[in-house]
Formats: sequence, C-alpha cells, structure tokens
Amino acid sequence: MSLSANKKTKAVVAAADEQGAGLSEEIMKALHLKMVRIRRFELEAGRLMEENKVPGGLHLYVGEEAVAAGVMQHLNNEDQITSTHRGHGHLIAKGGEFKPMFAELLGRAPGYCRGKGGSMHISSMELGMLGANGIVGGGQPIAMGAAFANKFLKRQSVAVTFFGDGAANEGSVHESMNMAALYKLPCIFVCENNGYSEYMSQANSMVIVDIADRAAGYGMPGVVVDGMDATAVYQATEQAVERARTGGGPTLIECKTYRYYDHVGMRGMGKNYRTEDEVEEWKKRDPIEAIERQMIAAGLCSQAQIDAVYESVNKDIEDAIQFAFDAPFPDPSELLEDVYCESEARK
Amino acid sequence: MSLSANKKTKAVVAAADEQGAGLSEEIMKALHLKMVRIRRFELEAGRLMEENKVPGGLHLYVGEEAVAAGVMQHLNNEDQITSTHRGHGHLIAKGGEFKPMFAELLGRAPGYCRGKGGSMHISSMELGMLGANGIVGGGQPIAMGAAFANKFLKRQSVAVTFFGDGAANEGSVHESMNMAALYKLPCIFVCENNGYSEYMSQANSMVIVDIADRAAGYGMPGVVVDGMDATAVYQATEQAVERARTGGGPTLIECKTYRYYDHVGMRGMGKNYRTEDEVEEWKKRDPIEAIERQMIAAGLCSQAQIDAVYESVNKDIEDAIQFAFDAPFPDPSELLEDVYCESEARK
Amino acid sequence: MTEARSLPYVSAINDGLRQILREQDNSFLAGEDLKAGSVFGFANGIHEKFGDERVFDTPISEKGIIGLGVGAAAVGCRPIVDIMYMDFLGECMDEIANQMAKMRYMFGGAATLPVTVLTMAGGGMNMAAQHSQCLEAWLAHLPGIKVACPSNAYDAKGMTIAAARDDNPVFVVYNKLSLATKMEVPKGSYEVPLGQAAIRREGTDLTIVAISRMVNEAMTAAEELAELGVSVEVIDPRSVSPFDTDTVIKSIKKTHRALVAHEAVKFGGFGGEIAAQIQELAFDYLDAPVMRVGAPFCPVPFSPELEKAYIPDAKTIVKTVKEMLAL
Amino acid sequence: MTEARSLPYVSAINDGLRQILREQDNSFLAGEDLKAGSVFGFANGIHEKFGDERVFDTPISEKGIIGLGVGAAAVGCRPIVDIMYMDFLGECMDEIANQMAKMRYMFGGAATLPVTVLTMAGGGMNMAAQHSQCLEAWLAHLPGIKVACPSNAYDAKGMTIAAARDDNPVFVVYNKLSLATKMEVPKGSYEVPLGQAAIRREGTDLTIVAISRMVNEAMTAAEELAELGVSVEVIDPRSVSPFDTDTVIKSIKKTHRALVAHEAVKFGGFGGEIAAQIQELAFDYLDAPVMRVGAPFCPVPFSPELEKAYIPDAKTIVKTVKEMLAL
Ligand SMILES: Cc1ncc(C[n+]2csc(CCOP(=O)(O)OP(=O)(O)O)c2C)c(N)n1
Ligand SMILES: Cc1ncc(C[n+]2csc(CCOP(=O)(O)OP(=O)(O)O)c2C)c(N)n1
Ligand SMILES: [Mg+2]
Ligand SMILES: [Mg+2]
Repeated sequence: MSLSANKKTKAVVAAADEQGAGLSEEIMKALHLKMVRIRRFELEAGRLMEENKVPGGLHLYVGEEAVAAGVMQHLNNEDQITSTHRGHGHLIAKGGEFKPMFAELLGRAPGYCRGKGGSMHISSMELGMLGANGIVGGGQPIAMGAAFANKFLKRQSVAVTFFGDGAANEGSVHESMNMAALYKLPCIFVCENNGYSEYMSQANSMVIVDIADRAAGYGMPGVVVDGMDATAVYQATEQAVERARTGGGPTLIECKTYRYYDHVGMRGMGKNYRTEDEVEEWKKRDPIEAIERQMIAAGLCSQAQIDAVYESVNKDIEDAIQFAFDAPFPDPSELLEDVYCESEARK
Repeated sequence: MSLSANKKTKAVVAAADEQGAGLSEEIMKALHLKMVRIRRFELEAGRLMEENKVPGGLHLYVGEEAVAAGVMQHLNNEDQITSTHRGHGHLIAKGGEFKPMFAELLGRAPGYCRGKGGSMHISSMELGMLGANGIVGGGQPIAMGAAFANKFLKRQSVAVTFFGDGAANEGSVHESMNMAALYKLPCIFVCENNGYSEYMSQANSMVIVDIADRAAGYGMPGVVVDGMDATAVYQATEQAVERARTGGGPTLIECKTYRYYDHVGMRGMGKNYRTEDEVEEWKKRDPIEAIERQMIAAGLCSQAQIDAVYESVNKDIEDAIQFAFDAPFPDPSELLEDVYCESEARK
Repeated sequence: MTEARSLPYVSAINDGLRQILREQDNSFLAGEDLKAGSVFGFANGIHEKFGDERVFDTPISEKGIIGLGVGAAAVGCRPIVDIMYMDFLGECMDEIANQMAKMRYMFGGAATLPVTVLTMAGGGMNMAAQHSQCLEAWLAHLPGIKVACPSNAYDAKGMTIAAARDDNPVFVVYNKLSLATKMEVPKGSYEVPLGQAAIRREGTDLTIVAISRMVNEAMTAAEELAELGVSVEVIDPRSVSPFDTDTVIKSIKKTHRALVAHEAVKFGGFGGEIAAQIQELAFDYLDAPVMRVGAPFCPVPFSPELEKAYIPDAKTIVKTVKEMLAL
Repeated sequence: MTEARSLPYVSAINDGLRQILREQDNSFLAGEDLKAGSVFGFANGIHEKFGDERVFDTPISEKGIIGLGVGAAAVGCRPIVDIMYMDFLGECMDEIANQMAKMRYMFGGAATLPVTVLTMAGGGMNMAAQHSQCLEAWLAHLPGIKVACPSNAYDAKGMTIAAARDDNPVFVVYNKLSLATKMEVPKGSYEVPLGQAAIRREGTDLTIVAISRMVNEAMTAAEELAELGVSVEVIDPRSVSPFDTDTVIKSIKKTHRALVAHEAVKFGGFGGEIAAQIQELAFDYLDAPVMRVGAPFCPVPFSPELEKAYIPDAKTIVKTVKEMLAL
C-alpha cells in the first residue's frame, strides 16, 4: 500500500505544480509576502541563536513557509490555530508582528507572552493563535475544543491545527481527529510532513507513506499536497475551509515539506541522520523561489518589486531586533502573576 | 464511505456464513466446547452477581463467545493475550479453569490473583493470559510489548489483544497499532465490536462503520468478520496467526458481535439505550446454536452428545462454585505482599 | 437562600449542574455516558432537560475530553467535562498538567480557561486497583488549577456551582461512597467558596484535618473519642488547592494536636503537605507530632477482606488518636 | 572496583547503560532518538556498539513506549525505555500508574516486571514550562515502582545499573543541569543501591535533605554557612522511593534541625512527605520546625530573569537556614 500511496503523492504533487499561476495577483503577492516575512525572520532568529543570544534555543521553519502561508491566507482573526514547537511561521502568517515576537524569543517584557513563554509557547489570543506548543500532539485536542466552541456558539470561525509527521503517532492526535469527525467540527488538521521527527525519519516512525491515509479511519477526507508550493496548499485549504465553514466537518491535509536546518537551530546537534544531497534536492524546490518565478512569468511583478519586498521586510526585522534587545526583562515581581485569573467568579 | 464500508461488512459476513461446515470434527467440537464453557460460566456468574454474591460486579461476555473461541483455538500457552474488563471468556478460551476463576470473582485466596484482582484483573501468566484490564485501551500497549519480546527473544509466540469498539478511540490503541506495524510484530488486534461502549452506541463514538478500516492507516491488513460465527473467526485468525508467526507482522481483525446482557451484570443499570427487538434480532444468530446446527447437519455429532457436553460443563461449574464459596478469603496479612518482587537484584 | 430538603450527594451534584446549565448559556456538559446520566447517575435527567447541544457523550478519549474543555474554554465557552473515574487521570495528565494548568501562565495571562472537570474518587466498593484511587495529590501539585473535594451533599452542590462560575480550571473530585449520603440541601443557587475550610465540629484537645469522605469517618471517630473524654475538632479543607492554611493553623494553636486523614496512599499523599505546613507554622504550639492516617503503600486490593483492611476509617483514626494521647 | 577517572554525569549514564547491555542479553534500550544517542547524548555510541536489535528508536508515542517496556518485561525481557523529558510523563501516566505499578499486585504476585524507565528532569536552561519540571512527587505516590534521583555522576552510573538489575519497575530520574558535572567514576560494574541515602557532608547544627541537583546547591550553601560558623550535614536520599527514613532521622537526632530542598514546586511536593516524616519520628529532637525550600507555586517561566528567580539555589537555602537560626 505504501507503493500506491507513493503514486498518489506524485500525482497530487504534479497536479499542484501546474496549478500555480491560477491565482490572482493579490493572493500571489500576499502568499509571497508571508513567506518572505517568515524566511527572513527565521534566518535572523537562527543567526541570533547560533550567536547564543536566544535563551533556550528555537526550532526553525525555514523551508516549510509555503504551508503556513497557503493555509493562513484563508483565515481571519476570528479563526483559531494551534501550532507546534516550530511555531514562528504560523504566528507570522496569522499576522504576528516582529517586535513582540523577537521580544518573546529573548524573554523580554513586551513579548507576546510577556517573556513567560518564549519560542515554544509564543501565542496571541487576539490573533487567534492559541500557542506554539512544547508538547508534540499537544495542540490537536485544544484545536478540536476550539472548533467545538465555534460550532456551539454558532460562529463562522474555523480552527486549524498544525502538527508534524512525528506528532501523527501521538494518541492525542487520534482522539482529536475522531472527535472532530464525530461532531462534524470546523477543524482542519494540517500535517506538516517534513520527513523527520527530530533525528528519526518518517520510515523510522511508521510504515505508511501518506499520513493523509489515516483520515479514512475517522470518516474525514484526507488530501496530500505539495508543501513546497504555496499555491497548492492555498487551493487545498480553500476546499477544506469552505467545507468547515459550511458545516461539512474536518479535513486532514498532509503537506509534504522539508526543514532546511537542524531540528533545533541551524547547525543543531550535528547528528548524522540525513544527507546533504537530500537537503540540496529539496532546496531546488524552494517555495519562495518558486512563487517568485511564477509571479514574474505571469507578469504579476518585476524583480525590482520583489527586491523591494525584501528591503522593507529586512527593515522591519532590523527594527524589531533592536527593539527586542532594548526591551527590559520582566520584573521578578511578575513571577507569580498570571497563574490564576483573579476575576470574581461570575454570578 | 460508511456506505461502502457497510457493503463490505455484509459481504464478509455472508461469506463467513457459508464457510461454517468446512472445518474438521475435532475443531468444530473444540470451538463448541469453548463456547459452551464460556456461556455456562457467564450465566452462573451473572446469576451470582444478581444475587449480590459477587463483590464489585462483573461484565458478561454472553453473546460474544464465538470471538474468544475462534481466536484462542489457534493459540498455545506460549502465546499471550491481553484482555478487557469483559475478560472471563478470554481466560476460559485460553484454558482457564472454573475453580480459580470463581474463587477470584469472589475474592478468595485460591483465586487466579489470590483475590487481589477480581473479575476486572483476572489473569494467568502460566496460560499467557496477561490480564483482564480495568482500563479501556490498557491492554494494547502491553500486548504490543509482549509481541516485541516474542520477536526479540526469537520465539514463535504470538500476542493477541482484545479490545472493544469503544476502546478503538483511545490514544493508546493508536500508538500500539502503529508500533506493532512499524516493528512488524507478531501481534493481532482483535476488535470485539458489539456496537456499544457502555451506553453509547458506536455511531455515538465514531463516524466509520468498520473499525477495520483503521488498519490501513498503520500499514497493516484489516478484516471484518462475523463475530457470531466461530468458524468465520477461526478462519480469519488462522491467516493472521500464520502471518504473525512467519514474520509478516500484525493484523487487525474486527469481529461484529453483540452482548446479550447489560454493560454490567445482567439487569445492569436499566439505562434505556437499545431496543429489545435489537437484542432479539441478534439472539437469532446465537453462535452456539449456530455451531450446534452446523455440527448436527454435518453429522459431526448427535443432540445427545451435545447434551452430554452441557452436562459435564454444568457439573464442573457446580463444583467450582461450591469450591469458591468454601474457599477462605486471603488473610489480611497478605495486604502488603506482592507490591514488589523481593528477589535479589541480579548481578 | 431558599428552602432546603434532604437530598443524597448524587442528587445534589445533579442540582448544581442544572443550576449552572440554566444560568450559563455558554456552558455544556460532556463526557462518557453523560446522556445516560453518567454511570453514577449524577446527571440523570439533565440531557432530557437541556438537550443534545448542551449535554452530550464523548468517545472513550480522555485526552480529547480534556482538550475539548481546554480549547472550548479558551475561546468563549464554559465547559463542564467529566472524567468518569479519577483513576483515569493518567490518560489525560498531559492535557491537564501541561496545557490546562499552564496555558494562562505561558501566554503571559492572555488566556482564560473557565473549565470545570468532574471526576469520581475513592474505594470501598470492591472495584479493585484501577477504579478506587484518590489521586488529589497529583492535581494539588499543579499551579494553575484548583481542586475541590466535597465531603457532603451540601458542598457537592455548592462547590460544583462555585467551580463552574470560577474563571480558572477547577477539578471537582466527588466520592463514590458518599453518593448515597443524605443531608439538607437548599434549593436554588448557592456557592461553597473554593479555599475556605469548614470546621465540622469544635473541640479543644485535638484537631483532625480530614479530606473528602474521611470527614465523615473523623466525625464518627470524634463521637467515640468524646465518650473517652477527648474533645476533637474536625476540619474539612473542602478544597486541597487552594488550601485554607489559616483555618487549620488557628485550630492547631487552640488544640495543640493535629491528625491528618485521607483515603489516598499515605506515602507521598497530600497529607504530607498539610502536616509539613502545620509543624512549620504552629511548631511552638504543638504538644505532639502531627500524625497522618492514610492508605498503606500498596494498590487497592479487590477482595472485600483485604479492602476492609486497606481503607482507613473511624477505627484507624480512633486508634491513632489514642496513641497520640497515650490512652 | 577497578580504576576510576573523571567523567561527566552524561558519560556516566552512558557507562552504566553499556554495562547493562553487555551483561543482560535480554535487555534493550528504546526511546525517541536513542539511535542518535538521545538528544541529551547519554546514549552516544551505544547504538553503534550494540546494533539495531538492542538499541532502537520509537515513534513519538509515550504510551506505546511504556507499554513496550511493561509488556516485554512481563514475558522475559529486561527493557530499558526512555521518556525524553520528565515533563512528558503525563502522556503515559496511565500506563505507568495503572499498569506498570499495579500489574504484579493485581495478579497476586504472578507478574514480574524488570523494566527500567529513564527520564530527564529539571530547569535552569530556559526551556520554559513544559521542558523543565521535576515531577518525582507523582511517581513516589505510586506503590509498585521505585524512583531514583541520582545527584552526581557516580550515582548516575551506579543507580542506572542498580535499576536495570532490579526485578521491579524503576524510574531513573536524571537532571539536565547535572549532565556536564564531572567527578571520579569507576570503570566497570558497580551498583548504588536503591533506598540508601548518602551523607554528603557531616555536620552538627542542621541537616539539609536535598534531592537531585539540590544536593550540589546544598553543598555550596553548607560551605557558605560554615564560614558563618554553622556546621551543616547534607543528606542525599538518592531515591525518593524507597525512601531511606532511618538515615535522615538519625541525622536529625544529632543536629536537631532540618531543611528539605528540592527543585520541584514546594506545594504538594515530595518535601512534604520528608518534613512530615521527620517531625513524626524525631519530634522531641527538633529545636525548630522542619523548613522546606522548593519552587514557588507557578509554572516554570521562560525568561532567564524570571527563571533565575524561580529555581531554588544555594542562596535560597542559605537565606532559609539563616532564618531558621535567626542569624
Ligand atoms: C509528548 C512529546 N514527546 C516528545 C517530545 C520531544 N520532541 C520535540 S519535537 C520532536 C519531533 C517532532 O517531530 P514532528 O512532529 O515531525 O515535527 P517537526 O519537528 O518535524 O516539525 C520531539 C520528539 C515532545 N516535545 N513532546
Ligand atoms: C480509560 C477508561 N475510560 C473509561 C472507562 C469506563 N468504561 C469501562 S468499560 C467502558 C466501555 C467500553 O466499551 P468497549 O470498548 O466497546 O467494550 P465493551 O464494554 O463493549 O465490551 C467504559 C467507557 C475505563 N474503564 N477506562
Ligand atoms: Mg517532522
Ligand atoms: Mg463495545
């Protein structure tokens, strides 16, 4: 069955590649901007970590930008997402700002979590970003619960939960998918299959090739998408979001993608678990270069305009990093704050 | 997809019905004896519970005998099983004796667990019965581990784990199936789908109709079998055991079956969750009556011989019940024994 | 507070749940077998009254059940979810300890989780090792959640209401053997505040701090001891987190002797925290060491004879008090 | 015992694991990223040495990992399984508490489970609320398992060996910040028996009972206090279950003062059990209440500034001792 799955994957990926240009200029540019913002943020964050300036370290999303961009393009601030330990890209694509993000990574007071969460718990309730999560498989039960609330409160909102190929083997993911399908919840399960969980290959974690095949076991549709193609992710998500908003229930979208750097940081732990060639092969399908080729080919913009995008993003990042380093650490007196909500119990 | 699944089920069930008579006299009689022993034990145990003579209560297997009989017919004492809260039938089919069983149900010293486990933890390591389990989904990780040991120690043994339709939604079952498939373990997952988990119907717990459909998500074969036909269960298990013993890895066998009495005991809690008609419909397909019809039709034995089987089983049960009631309770001094193994740590 | 009538603990829970579902449109009740009223019957009739949307069954998926509560609470609901037996906490301890208890703090206070978790603890019904445990010590050790252990019908209703009105995650740990015990329970709405101990009986010679059902055993013991001329004060903390240290210390400063009693295993149990606090804060007032009564260091045995020997009761308490007073 | 050499804690663990894998053919080492040596490096080179059959990766399935250990142990293996961070215990507490810890008892002694679980506890590395916890209190409360908390390299190796040779389920709780700390570690085979405390420093004025890394903090504090003329005895229980009550009580009877220190949250922590036992068994010898040093009642914060304020250290200990002695 792995074989047939393989075939399927190839098919879908192929399909995706052709689609590209179908989208409007506005959307293509939005997808591009999201990805550039993520890429530039991560490269700077990674550099800071390698310079030992980021306490506790971080997990980089570089290479996987197309997934966050393609999915989040369909969401608004009333929609929720739950993220993973690799969560910067999700927050940025959901509208996260660089200043409170860098400040959080550095443990400073103006950070999104006032310095209490850091990279692994970065979140913004205002933006509907219900948190990166240090627990693999930690986000799916929460997203399922949020999706339930959306239905219960008769909102149009959708809850999207991101998880990796490794997370797919956690019991919590199984329980959440089954409940989401059972209650027909507006919940979208986006599996970011980058082929590895830390230093374990997917083949070292499961027999199947397409995690999307598990969707059938819950009675929900499962699709495999080229996670290196933002437009393909965008189109797959469009159907899933439509389905979710109209009471059709959950969807499992598996995005085949790749992380360019180590599990942690850039150089990481120097474990020997994949080849340089493999990394190079995937980089040839870089999602940002791809969309830039598509945009220029389709005459949606010039190289100069693309350069301008980078310029302004780089400027924002520079300012944000400066802001973060200038920002104060939280006062030790804040240690015991935020454990409980002190509001009077409501009568 | 429920629809197609429905069709599949019907197909398989139909197929199973015809098969019946194919088996040898020896096997047919062995299956019959196992089922009669279970049925008679459970009816007496149930009666005792309704007479408030069984501390803590118990869960009856009546109606589901074909599953335990058909599966266990392929196992020897070196093979292991893990059972559920509804475990009497599994232990009997694995070779359990009535005396230590009734003694355990009554909390007496000569019980299989010296009175410490009771119905919900009844077990026999000698017989490879690694325990009934009070935790739904508690047995699957253990069976997977036992199967791993069989492979690691180069034994021919197979580990079979029983679980219900409700248990299928526990994360532990998901993790165990994936690991069993990943390591190609001699492990057989037998789902006893009796349509209900306590007072919740299967439709109230999941969208899919055939739990066997989940096997594909782990890369293992999944089959649906008529759990009211011991010969069908026997034949499906034959292939799975063969596969397991020859290094082919795990199989998921879903047996469609039914419990005649309440979740707990006979009258149970009197919750209103299924119709009398439904119960009567299933009883028409009683696995014991069916095999007796088949045996007589095939001229494998006479009604008189069948009656003789009941007589001797009833006699054994009477003696066992008497034995159990005459047996002493464990001495309070045993309370703190068996918490730890006191053997010297091995050098 | 309106008229009261004699009600069993199980019906008092039912009363409290109806009160909450009536007053909070964004609350719902979910768990295994709750449509059927729960296997313990505390939700009987509630599904019929409030319907499929407000009261529903969940699959046997405890991680999912807690996730349902956490996620729905984070975005505007006030969920009440049920973990059938406290013994099953292990199935969802990550969702409880790493998500529910920490989300607000990790997010710098941005998340508010008004979720209530109901669960059932305790032995004495020959349900063996996996259906009889008292694991409040696991929960009390977790900053970010509150843990109520109502010992009687009045509290069972009042704390269920208080928990569901609280804007924090609150566990209400009921007790199986208490379900049938009756007392006067007011109709309508009232709260038993979390973190306020109750002095169940005043005394001068010794204070017994007892958790959940052990309060009743302590009261029985106090009666017996009174006949021996020993005046016992019985304090029911009612919630182990927050824990009402002040009321306990005040009592010890009066009686100079303390005994802590819970049904949970003594070793590593919450009684250690209570005893440690007492000697820390009332050291100079103590005429004797703080003693603890709890279950011995073994799983809960099935056999009635063994379980009787296992579970602490009034006798155990009386025996210990006599030793303390060298009677 | 053969020659010793200076080795960091992380390599001492490695040494111990190799010893066991060499001497026990039916043992194996399994967990997440163990082929790669574990993310902490304590298994570096072991896969290369013992091969795919003895050392292998598991999916991210903690319930499955514990089940693998329990099931394989029940039928003839001596598994060593790893739960990467102690914070993840919640993912498999049911398999630990209801299966691993209770199986032997529930079966009337028929099952024997020689399984060892390795895990990593502790903060101080800015890993925030879900990768920094000390949850030994959850485990100590469970009859049926043993819990070792090695505080130095010598014990890390010796207790790993003792745990794997024990015929019961044993948790070896390592500490992250200790991984790099070096000391003399003998080559070859030796055991540090479970349940035997070590007196790390003799003293006459006060006894500090410190768990895991807090032992080092206690030693530093003792140095400082010595300069103030205070003679501190430092006791390292080494395992919290079984707990070596005798050694602790003997010391208190000599020093008449006790301080308990652990990195875990103070409220509901294992320190409560220790303090309760001390005052229970040495009441008449105590000149002051048993004090406890532990983390405050909040999750572990990420910000370095906050985490510094959160984790107890030598300063916290010195400060508390000074208060106890009114210095
Ligand atoms: C419950 C739990 N188990 C293990 C870990 C350790 N861990 C952190 S990230 C990771 C790998 C996750 O792999 P995957 O889900 O594929 O996400 P990716 O890192 O590839 O994005 C592991 C094992 C954890 N954080 N939580
Ligand atoms: C972890 C856990 N959750 C819930 C329960 C309570 N419970 C006991 S049996 C049962 C129903 C099980 O249904 P199923 O798996 O279909 O087995 P059946 O009773 O139908 O044989 C439930 C919910 C439990 N024992 N363990
Ligand atoms: Mg991955
Ligand atoms: Mg069932």
